[in-house]
Amino acid sequence: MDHFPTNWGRPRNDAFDAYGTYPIHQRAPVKDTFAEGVQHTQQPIVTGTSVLAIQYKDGIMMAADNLASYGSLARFKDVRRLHAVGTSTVIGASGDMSDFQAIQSILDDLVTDEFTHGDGHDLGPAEVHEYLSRVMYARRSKINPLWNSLLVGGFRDGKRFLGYVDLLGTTYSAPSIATGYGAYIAIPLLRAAVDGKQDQLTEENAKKILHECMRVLFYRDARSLDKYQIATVSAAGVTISDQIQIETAWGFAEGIRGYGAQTQ
Amino acid sequence: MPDGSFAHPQQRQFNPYTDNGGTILAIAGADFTVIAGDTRQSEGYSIQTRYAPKVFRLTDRAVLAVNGFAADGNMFVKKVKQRLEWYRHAHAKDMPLRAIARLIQTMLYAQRFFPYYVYNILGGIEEDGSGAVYSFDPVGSYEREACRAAGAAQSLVQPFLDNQIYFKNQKAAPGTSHPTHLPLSDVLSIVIDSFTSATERHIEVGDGLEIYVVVARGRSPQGIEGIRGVQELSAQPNGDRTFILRRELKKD
Amino acid sequence: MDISFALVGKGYVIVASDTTAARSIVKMKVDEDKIKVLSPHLLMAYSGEPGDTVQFAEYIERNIRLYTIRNTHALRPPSAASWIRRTLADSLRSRRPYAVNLLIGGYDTSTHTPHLYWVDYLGTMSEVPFGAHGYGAYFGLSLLDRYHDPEAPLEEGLATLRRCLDEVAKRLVVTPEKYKVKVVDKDGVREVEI
Amino acid sequence: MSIMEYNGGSVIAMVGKDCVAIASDLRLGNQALGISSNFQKIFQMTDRIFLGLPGLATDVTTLKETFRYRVNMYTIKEERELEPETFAHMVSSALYERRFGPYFIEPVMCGLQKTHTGEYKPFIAATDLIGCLNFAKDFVVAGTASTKLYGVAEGLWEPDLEPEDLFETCAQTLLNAVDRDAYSGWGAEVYVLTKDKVIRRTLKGRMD
Amino acid sequence: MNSFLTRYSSTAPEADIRKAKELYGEDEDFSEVMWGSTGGFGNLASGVPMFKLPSVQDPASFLRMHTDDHADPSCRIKIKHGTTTLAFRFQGGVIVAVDSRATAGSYVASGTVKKVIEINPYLLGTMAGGAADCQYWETYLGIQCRLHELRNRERISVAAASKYLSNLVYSYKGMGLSMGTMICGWDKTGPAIFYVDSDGTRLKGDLFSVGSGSTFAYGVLDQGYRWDLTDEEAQELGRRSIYAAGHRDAFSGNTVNLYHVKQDGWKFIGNYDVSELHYNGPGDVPGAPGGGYGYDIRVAGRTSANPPEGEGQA
Amino acid sequence: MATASVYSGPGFDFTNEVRNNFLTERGIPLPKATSTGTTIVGCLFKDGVILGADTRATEGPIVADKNCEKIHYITDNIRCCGAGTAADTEFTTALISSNMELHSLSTGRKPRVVTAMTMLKQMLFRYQGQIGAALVLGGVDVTGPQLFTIHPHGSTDKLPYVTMGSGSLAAMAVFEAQWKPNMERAEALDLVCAAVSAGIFNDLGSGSNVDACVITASHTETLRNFVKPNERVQKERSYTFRRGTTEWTKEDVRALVVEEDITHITGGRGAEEAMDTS
Repeated sequence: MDHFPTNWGRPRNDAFDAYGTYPIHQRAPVKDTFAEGVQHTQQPIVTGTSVLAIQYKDGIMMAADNLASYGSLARFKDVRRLHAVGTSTVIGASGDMSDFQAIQSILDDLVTDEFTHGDGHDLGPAEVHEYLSRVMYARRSKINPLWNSLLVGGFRDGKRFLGYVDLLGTTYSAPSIATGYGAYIAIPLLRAAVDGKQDQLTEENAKKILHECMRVLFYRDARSLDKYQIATVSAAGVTISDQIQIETAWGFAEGIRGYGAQTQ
Repeated sequence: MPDGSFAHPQQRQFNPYTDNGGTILAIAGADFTVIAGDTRQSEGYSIQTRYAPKVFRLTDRAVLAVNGFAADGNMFVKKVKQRLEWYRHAHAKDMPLRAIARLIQTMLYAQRFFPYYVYNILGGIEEDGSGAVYSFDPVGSYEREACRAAGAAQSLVQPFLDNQIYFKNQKAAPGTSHPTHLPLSDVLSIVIDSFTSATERHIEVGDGLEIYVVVARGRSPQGIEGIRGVQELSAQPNGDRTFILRRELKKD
Repeated sequence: MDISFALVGKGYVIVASDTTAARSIVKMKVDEDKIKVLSPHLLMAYSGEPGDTVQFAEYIERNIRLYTIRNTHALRPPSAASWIRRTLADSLRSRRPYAVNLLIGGYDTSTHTPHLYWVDYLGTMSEVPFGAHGYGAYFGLSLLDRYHDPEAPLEEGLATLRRCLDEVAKRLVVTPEKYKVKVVDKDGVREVEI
Repeated sequence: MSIMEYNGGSVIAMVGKDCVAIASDLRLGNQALGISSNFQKIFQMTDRIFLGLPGLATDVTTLKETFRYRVNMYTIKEERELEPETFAHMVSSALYERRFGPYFIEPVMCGLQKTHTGEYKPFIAATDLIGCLNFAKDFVVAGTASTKLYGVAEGLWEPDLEPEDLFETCAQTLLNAVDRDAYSGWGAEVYVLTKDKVIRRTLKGRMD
Repeated sequence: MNSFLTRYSSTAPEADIRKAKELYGEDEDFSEVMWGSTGGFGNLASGVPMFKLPSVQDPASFLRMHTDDHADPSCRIKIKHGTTTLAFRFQGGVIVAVDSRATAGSYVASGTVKKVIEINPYLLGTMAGGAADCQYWETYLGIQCRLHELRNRERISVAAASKYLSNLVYSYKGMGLSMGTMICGWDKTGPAIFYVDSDGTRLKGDLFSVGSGSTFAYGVLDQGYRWDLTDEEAQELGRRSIYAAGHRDAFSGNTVNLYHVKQDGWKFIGNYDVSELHYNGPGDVPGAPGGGYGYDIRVAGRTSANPPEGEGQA
Repeated sequence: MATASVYSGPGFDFTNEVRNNFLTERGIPLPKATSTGTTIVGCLFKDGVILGADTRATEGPIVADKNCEKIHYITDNIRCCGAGTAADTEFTTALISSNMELHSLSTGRKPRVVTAMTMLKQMLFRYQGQIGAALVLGGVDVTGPQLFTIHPHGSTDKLPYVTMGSGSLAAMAVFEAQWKPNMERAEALDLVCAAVSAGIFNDLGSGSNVDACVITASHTETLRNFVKPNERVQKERSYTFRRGTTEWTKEDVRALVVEEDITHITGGRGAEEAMDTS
């Protein structure tokens, strides 16, 4: 411990060796013998980009494109990043796809277990969200996170639910949520279109808004794809659409020559 | 002087913490306590949500505000509530405020080597009917105070409260002295002005304001019912009463 | 590990500095004078990076002397201190900065006022009633807050200094054994035994 | 420990009704150790311009001298009095000249600006350490206690304060802010500048 | 055998709990006692407290990375520190004096910290270093001292109490605890002071000062200290020494808390505002000379200028 | 002494560099220059260019200036929005503005936007990104409306709608969703406002008011504080203090009005006449 007056009480002190006893003075760090052998996900490998979700009049709607990237390589072009859990919940994932698949199997187990209890209870979106937040937080606390940002949405007992949970266990709810680049690019559009109007928004309009955002994301997010799916959860249950194609226009570039002084 | 040269090489790796901004404060009066927090949750330069409560009602006479890393905070509140529930089952009564304060200390200190990144302020009514505020650092050192601000804008708000609540650096007019406790209406205006000021100057504060007011049993709620946007949370009006007051803050 | 103290009293300034010249864990010399007499009424105690200290002190000494020769009058303490500070601050912007801490004590013969300036290696200057450099400051300053008197006669001033040196001897891990003490007053500079 | 905290110190300037106030603490520290409780950081540049220099103390002295020199040169060359706004730009360009080797000072300026009608208009400004000007209508702050000063000033400041009220508001803001800052404090002084006089008061601030 | 089976079966209810634990990673194991009267204070009741460590290779440097505001001022978890505390023995017992400031980085987090922890009516502990470390461990020590009394039908000696604390914190050496405390009290052997810190050092002595402002306190304390001080003189010395540190050290100050330990236990003498001490002194208390402690107050109007007689007026 | 000279040479002064490195070596970290988050945008419309900016300047998480000006004057028909290190944008645009003026004086022609763009990119490239200015440059000249962005390292971009700063993604989303070629003035102005507002309300680095500037071939219109969506609400109470609240120990008052009594001593005729002749 460093006893120099002005350094008193600071946590750094253990690194100080006033008496030149190194290496004895340093206690061996408390370390698991097998620590070296245990590999934790320290960075995501195969990743999915943004997921968008909004509330609307009859429930919630969620959209995610079908791309899984391997670094800058557009590796898999038909992954499904929206996943139904039970009968009233859907989750969407950005981040590491293998971690997401692990989460899918955990949740599927959970739903099965819940069903086999046969007590008439089933899991709604709020319960799934709570469960996922506990799982994600616990993995974070083990410094072995599941490298995802997840959106959980659903509709049950006449109530909409939309929540977010990420690799740190951070959670929140809002009328419109987006992960990844969507949080920067789509959120301004979604907040303008949805927040405060969620009780008036029809399914059609909600779809249109999400479609517009997915298009903007495709224009600006280099890890995105022009094919996406929409999940809708309402009193009618969960439906996940087929792939939707985004039509794009690049006509504005017609008149532009070069990037500076060039005119022809 | 220490240069850290004996430190082990440090790996830059997964960082289990983040900062979600926001500010909380609590002020104790003679027979009431006001606990407030803004509702913005942010990360970096992004607003995650405009409504994430930071202030939680624990018992009829205890309210806890948490600030810092939202995941730690939410999980911590859940655990505190769980312990209080157990206590209720074992003793058939609510845990008194000062015991909750000590409970929070031990719970925070249990994570001494992997701290919760949370700043807690506990406010409520003591068993003798007086208002009390307990403030905690992330590893559990705590003290009872009359007012305390914590979180992103703590250094903006706290000196203002020192001046307005404790009358620091103010000489009383000749022949008078400063009041020890301010009436509820004054405290509420100071709280609201603290937050509007903090919103002006701190980017992580804004969107909404939630103010909890706990009034001791049998004391008059001093006209709080008349204020715009007040809602009573307490079930029976003859016990300790809790009110919640919501205000909008700037959203930029 | 240099230690220097200085304090002002009624019509005088006492400047004290230890006399150790150390290299790493070795004492090379125990009677080194680390207080330069710059002019008949000006003293400067210096400490800091070995080498820099002496080089800087001699540079200052010669230039103050040059000024005196050119103008027949010595610089008064405030002007001298200001010039020394400026030199130090400018040197800091050069390729080889001097890392020297100074205590400049002088007696202004025209206003009959003693002056003491505390200057650190960055060129920070402040006029103080008493000052210290080195680890001695951590023990001596509070003591001087308690015992120093600007109107104390010389014997009392020396006794106060004695207290500081005793305290350092008592509490500091590596204590210098000898100090050189110089006094400047209306009669000029002289060394005193302590 | 940032270099701005090495010596400590804070300054605030506020606008009132036809008057301005500028206030600073008086501490000179060497990190945690207090050296002097009478280290001025506010300097009068002309009759109606004050300059506050919180930051590294050696640069306080150097810049004080530099600006005194520049102001004098300006006055001699132009044969007219320097206006506060001109002075602000002088400070700004002097600092930006050292963009890649800055002085560790965040100057705060205040003064009374002569208008075309011969009236005096309050003027305050501050720059960061490389000279980015910030003209404010209410108050400007700088130094180790700047966040605290922002908070208190935002709460206490009101428009159109009379000189005596401005003194109270400015003094209360400074005192309460520096009490929450370890590196500022040790007494304080306030200057209130009106069109016909300068009032300087040394405050009875906390000495710890 | 049964327990073995349940441990590895995948259908029993235990399996559900086990699986949930794996996923949730519940860090505390709650025992039955927690449901009972200790409700919530489980880790104090179950003997040696258990602490969760982050599962990284080097927990100590992990902790330092996130909590050391000296090396990295932008570190988020700022733990309160900075202090001046002192205690000395003299013919009339033990004087304990402390300041009340806690800083987090350069922010003065609190000016009203109680840095003397009243372990029991005969024992005091002071607090320097990590505020939480001292509060928690000295509270814990208080519990152990009480248990000692109940077991042995006599008060614990100061030596034993300090040894207990020393052993406790020594077992956490190198993990980032930061604590420097003086355990002061009166037992069968008379007044005693022990200095204990998180290195595991434990020293018996007559006079100690600990914390960031300790050198300044020593400066005044050493000069005024004698064994045969009267009670009033001793109290004044303690007050004045903490004032001196509060004045010079940026991380100490606000108020002085003064305690006096005598044969019949400790007594709280008073709380004095440092600024008030500076300008006006402690007021009407025995032993105080009157007037402010501050240098500029003490020497107001005095000057070092030494004009020759008769010329001064000119 | 060289350091105090008012006749210092052009360009930056590096004399403190040595000292500052010396301080760094002693383990004292140097403060980083204040860098501001911002939303700045520009877009082409039928008759010209519209530039937009928010008005918040920040120092870390603290708002240093609630209503600063980020649209800088280059020439009458050219304006430049700045994001990044505040002082750098300020001084870089001021420098180029002067150079543009000199250039148009020496060539006798109305300045062109590409000239300003080239000057800016060459200057920023010379400093290799050390000058942290991210700029949106727009104007109308003989070649028609022009809009560029210039990055701190000197790379440029030419597009019909551009954004920069920490709120650039939010603003760009609005443009991507709603921009059309050949918009009318009012429509384009609304779009610019919507884009800047997206930054103001969704990016913490941006805030307060919307500034805009409409440049057409004939006219440049500056719309300072065009929209003010973030006015502070009335405070709940007044915080003036009773006079005499603050204790002070010493007071000096210096009068700036010098009162002089002028006494005419002579006043004889002869003296006046003598004066007249001189």
